[in-house]
Amino acid sequence: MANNQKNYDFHKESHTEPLEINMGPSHPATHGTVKFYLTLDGETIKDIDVEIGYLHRAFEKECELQHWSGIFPYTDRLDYTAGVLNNVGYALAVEKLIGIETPERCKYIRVIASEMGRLSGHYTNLAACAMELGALTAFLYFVEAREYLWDLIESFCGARLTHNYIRIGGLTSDLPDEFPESTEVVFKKNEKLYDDFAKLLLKNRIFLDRMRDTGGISAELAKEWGFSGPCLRACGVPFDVRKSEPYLVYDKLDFEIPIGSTGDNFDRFLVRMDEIKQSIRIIRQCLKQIPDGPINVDDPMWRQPSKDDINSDMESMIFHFKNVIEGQKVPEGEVYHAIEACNGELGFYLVSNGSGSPVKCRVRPPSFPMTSALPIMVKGSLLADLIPTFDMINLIGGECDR
Amino acid sequence: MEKQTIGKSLDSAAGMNNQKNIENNKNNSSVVINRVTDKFSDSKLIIYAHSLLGDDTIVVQPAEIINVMQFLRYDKLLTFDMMIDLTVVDYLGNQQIHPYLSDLRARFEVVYHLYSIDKNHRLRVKAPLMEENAFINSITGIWGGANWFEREAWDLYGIVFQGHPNLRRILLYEEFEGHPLRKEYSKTKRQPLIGPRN
Amino acid sequence: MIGVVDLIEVLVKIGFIVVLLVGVFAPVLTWVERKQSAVMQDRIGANRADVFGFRIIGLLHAAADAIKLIFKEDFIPRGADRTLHTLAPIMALIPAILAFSVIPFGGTYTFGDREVNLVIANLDVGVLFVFAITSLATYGVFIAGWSSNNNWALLGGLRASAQMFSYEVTMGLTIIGLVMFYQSLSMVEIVAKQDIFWHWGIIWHWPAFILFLACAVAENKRIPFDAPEAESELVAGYFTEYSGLKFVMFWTAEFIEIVTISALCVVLFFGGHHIPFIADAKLIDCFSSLGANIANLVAMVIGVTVFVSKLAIIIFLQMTIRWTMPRFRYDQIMKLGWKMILPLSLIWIFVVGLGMLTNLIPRI
Amino acid sequence: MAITVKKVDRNVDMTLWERMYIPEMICGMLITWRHFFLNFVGLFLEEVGGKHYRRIATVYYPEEMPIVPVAYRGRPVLVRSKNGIEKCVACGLCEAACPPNCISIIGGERPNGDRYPDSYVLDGSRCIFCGFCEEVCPKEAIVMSHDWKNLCEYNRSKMVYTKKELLYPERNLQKRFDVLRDKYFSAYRYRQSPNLKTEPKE
Repeated sequence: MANNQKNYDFHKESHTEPLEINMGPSHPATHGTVKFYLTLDGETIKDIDVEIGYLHRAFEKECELQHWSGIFPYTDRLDYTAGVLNNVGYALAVEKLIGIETPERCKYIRVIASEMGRLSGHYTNLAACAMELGALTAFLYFVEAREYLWDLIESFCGARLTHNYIRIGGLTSDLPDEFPESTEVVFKKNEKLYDDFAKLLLKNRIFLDRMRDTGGISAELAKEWGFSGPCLRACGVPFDVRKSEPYLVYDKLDFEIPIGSTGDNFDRFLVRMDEIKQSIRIIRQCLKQIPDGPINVDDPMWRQPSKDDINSDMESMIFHFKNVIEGQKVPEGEVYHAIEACNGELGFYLVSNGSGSPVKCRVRPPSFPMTSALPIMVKGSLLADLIPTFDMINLIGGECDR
Repeated sequence: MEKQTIGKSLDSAAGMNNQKNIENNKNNSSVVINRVTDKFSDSKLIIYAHSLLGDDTIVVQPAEIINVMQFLRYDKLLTFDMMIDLTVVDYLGNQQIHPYLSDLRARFEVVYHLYSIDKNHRLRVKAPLMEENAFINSITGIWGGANWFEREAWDLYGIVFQGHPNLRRILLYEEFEGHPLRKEYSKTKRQPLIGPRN
Repeated sequence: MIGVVDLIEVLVKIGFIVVLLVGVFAPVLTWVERKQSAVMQDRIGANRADVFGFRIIGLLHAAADAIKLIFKEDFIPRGADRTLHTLAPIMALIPAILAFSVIPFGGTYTFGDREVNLVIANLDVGVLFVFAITSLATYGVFIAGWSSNNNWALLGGLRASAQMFSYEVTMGLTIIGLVMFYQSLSMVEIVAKQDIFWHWGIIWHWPAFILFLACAVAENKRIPFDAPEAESELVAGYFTEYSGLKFVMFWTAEFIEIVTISALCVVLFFGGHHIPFIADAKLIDCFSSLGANIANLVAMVIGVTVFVSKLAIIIFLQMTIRWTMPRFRYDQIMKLGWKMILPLSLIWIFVVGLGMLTNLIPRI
Repeated sequence: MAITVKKVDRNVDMTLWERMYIPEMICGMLITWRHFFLNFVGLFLEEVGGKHYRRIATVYYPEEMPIVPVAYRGRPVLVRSKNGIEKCVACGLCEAACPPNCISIIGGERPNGDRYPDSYVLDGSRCIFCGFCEEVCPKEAIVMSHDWKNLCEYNRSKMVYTKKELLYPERNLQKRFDVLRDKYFSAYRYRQSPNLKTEPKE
């Protein structure tokens, strides 16, 4: 009796076959456009095939046909929850290729703008995760916080989402005069909403049971699969590009990197929650230390001449025409520069042949390798665990499919 | 740079910049490159190495990519445990950027960016490929993360990665003809319309 | 042959309940859900629908929704079983309304020689009847999931039936402590015995109240027990393929069930129509100056308003839970139901039994 | 600089207080009720008192318009100077700089020799409001107005703006010009001259 009990194959006998479902590109949980082809055994996921590419807009092909300075509106649309972060990444890569250095004030403003982009990215991601788990009020508290932040960004960029604020060699415009005061007002409101959000969720047993020990990954596997950003820090690996390779003025600012211990969804959630605090802290320090002075590099080749110069002398007028029509002549060579975006390391690999437009403008998308590792994290767990895991990887269609 | 320098022609300014980088390559090439070059010094595996603009780069024979990568991954001093990025560059008509491209008659170049978390240094490994035999061994065995990057390189550039678990298109639909990021694929090219799949 | 007057009396009561439930409460609850959640989430909420310029802070949205959904196309997907697809919402709606027939929404008042008892069916197995009827709703939900030929709906239907089935068991058990306390299954008697504030169910049975509320919310598939219709996991659960009038039926069934659950809580735990420290008799004779009949009438009106206001408070509580809590995972719901609430309710029955033996708990 | 690392507390061993669901639910409800009653009082006071009592973040859209900051990039418009003619000299720089190529100009010459755009077509359905045209224009002839209301039409051909729809009187754009001249394109944005503040701002 005992041995035939052992080789009794339940599935073969009870003729159950797995249920194949297309969790298709327009499913409410895939709030980016991505499709999961799931084979379910009851509710547990036996196999999952992730299919991306629904938001592929041929970013690289477009960049190869565009001038160096014309690419900025395209970089806004990469990680569209934090537009200005991608601008900063691209601008730093091009400046590294050219070999120019922007003045001190411009570096501080770029740090402020990119930290605000990170805040907006984290607000969006954490709000979406709360909504996917049913806590709609918590979702709206963070969307409201993001709303105030976007009004702030709009006051110096001019647009809420497509910021297009950074240029090669500097910025489009300086910060408005009453910017520090309005920032303080917004941060006070956001901190209150942050506490409400944290009180609603972080001690709540239902939320803890849903997020803890689901979608975990070990540190070695995370490194092997190219994880970076909050998901890698949640595994306990303190890798943050702002700390390991300080760019702009991050070495003058003191801030901490939150790291988790087990690498499951709850750690990723907490790491992002704490990074919001750190970003606010960084922006406050920057607003205190920001020096006065010019915001563009003084090298006439690499920045927009001012209207006074154009009207006053002939040379800069000719130079301006040549730059706009043929594009700025970036010297020959190749460069790779990485910055810390919301989801991880956002790298730009540029190859130039000295003409006005790039030979290759490659974006290293942080969420691309993490989505490829989704089957490892989710296979064998329940269908309901796929939702928080997919949220915490924070796949942004624009950045992953380019 | 006072104002009168604008008068000088633009190309010289670009040329001057490049000149400055090539000299500094001779004297203080970085620790990583020294370690790699003296490991593979016997076989002429390393074609070229430079650290222009601060990025350490080595160019290797495409046939030997596997054991170079294995060495880089499992060597005690280098420990490149993260494969940050894998991409392909199409140098059709731009061979003059890198000297070795023209004498190898190479058109494509598969570019790997590696990073080591504990040692905090980066390396760019490049493998030039000729147009007719555009294939290279897949490194999914060493880093699992390379799986999707290689599928994307196949999808957009048409580089075959031998030994890849399931090399199929990732960003474009299966019935897409051609590889869009190649230089000869013009922007205004249209695809044949396909009916609904099922 | 029942007398004509009795027939009219019962019809008036049924009319009152149906109008109160389907006509007033269900639409108002849709507005309450929108407006309350809006103000809770720092936004404005429904305020657009207006008739001749009167907005009444968005109340007309309920009417607008109803009319819109009635005129929407009633879509039956290809490959769906037509008859079952249309039958399912009816089977989900009817039990919710029927359960209200046993609930006394007022006391017994004498008009002239007639004795009027404000309950439609004065069954002496009222509590049993309610649980029997609400378990019928499971069929409606399951058939809806199975018959709409959609994977998500099937998963939703499976989850819903498993959840409703397992929470009926626990809901019944949580009430047994109360029934032992009042020694009767008839709703009218339970309410009659709660005329003194200290004999209210909540005073002696507040743990049972918490367990009962949890089971009731699970029975009604509202957040946090939202797995069957979790929009993030199963698109819309069992009513994915429903639109138009059939969707309205499912929606009203859900809201009516909220009202039924609140009514059950009010009747079993919060003393039905009684005002805390004023017994019915005292209420009637303090209006006796207006004459016997009118005093009874006034007392009846006050009784019903007290009942409805208690109902509103409990509904408001349920709505707040709806907007504060995240959602359980499906297997956690099952674990909670069978491994936590069931043992707790059994222990509670034992405690009540012990209490009554050593008459720590007074015998009424 | 040493990497200052902060361990995230995972609140692993939940106190009995948290292991039961009810206490957390109650304190969660307290938060949502606080928001509810504060907003409810705010709405009531707003009916009685005035708008500044409002705590709610959203706006009654058609009746109240959201206030738009000065730097806002709305619809690009051609500036019509005080004497009624446009400032644009049809140099074609905006046409070259526009990423989605939605501007097309045909230049012409007036009898007294100065150039003017014979036809200036801006395809509103392709415009991404990036502000490049405003940046590169040497004559400050095209500027991003604060115009964002009812820009969309039912068919695309209506969204193609010709010169007639694009011309905008200069006096309405004065605020935008002040910001442009001060924050965007003034010379002291990049010259390392010591006395920055005293740099003459034309």
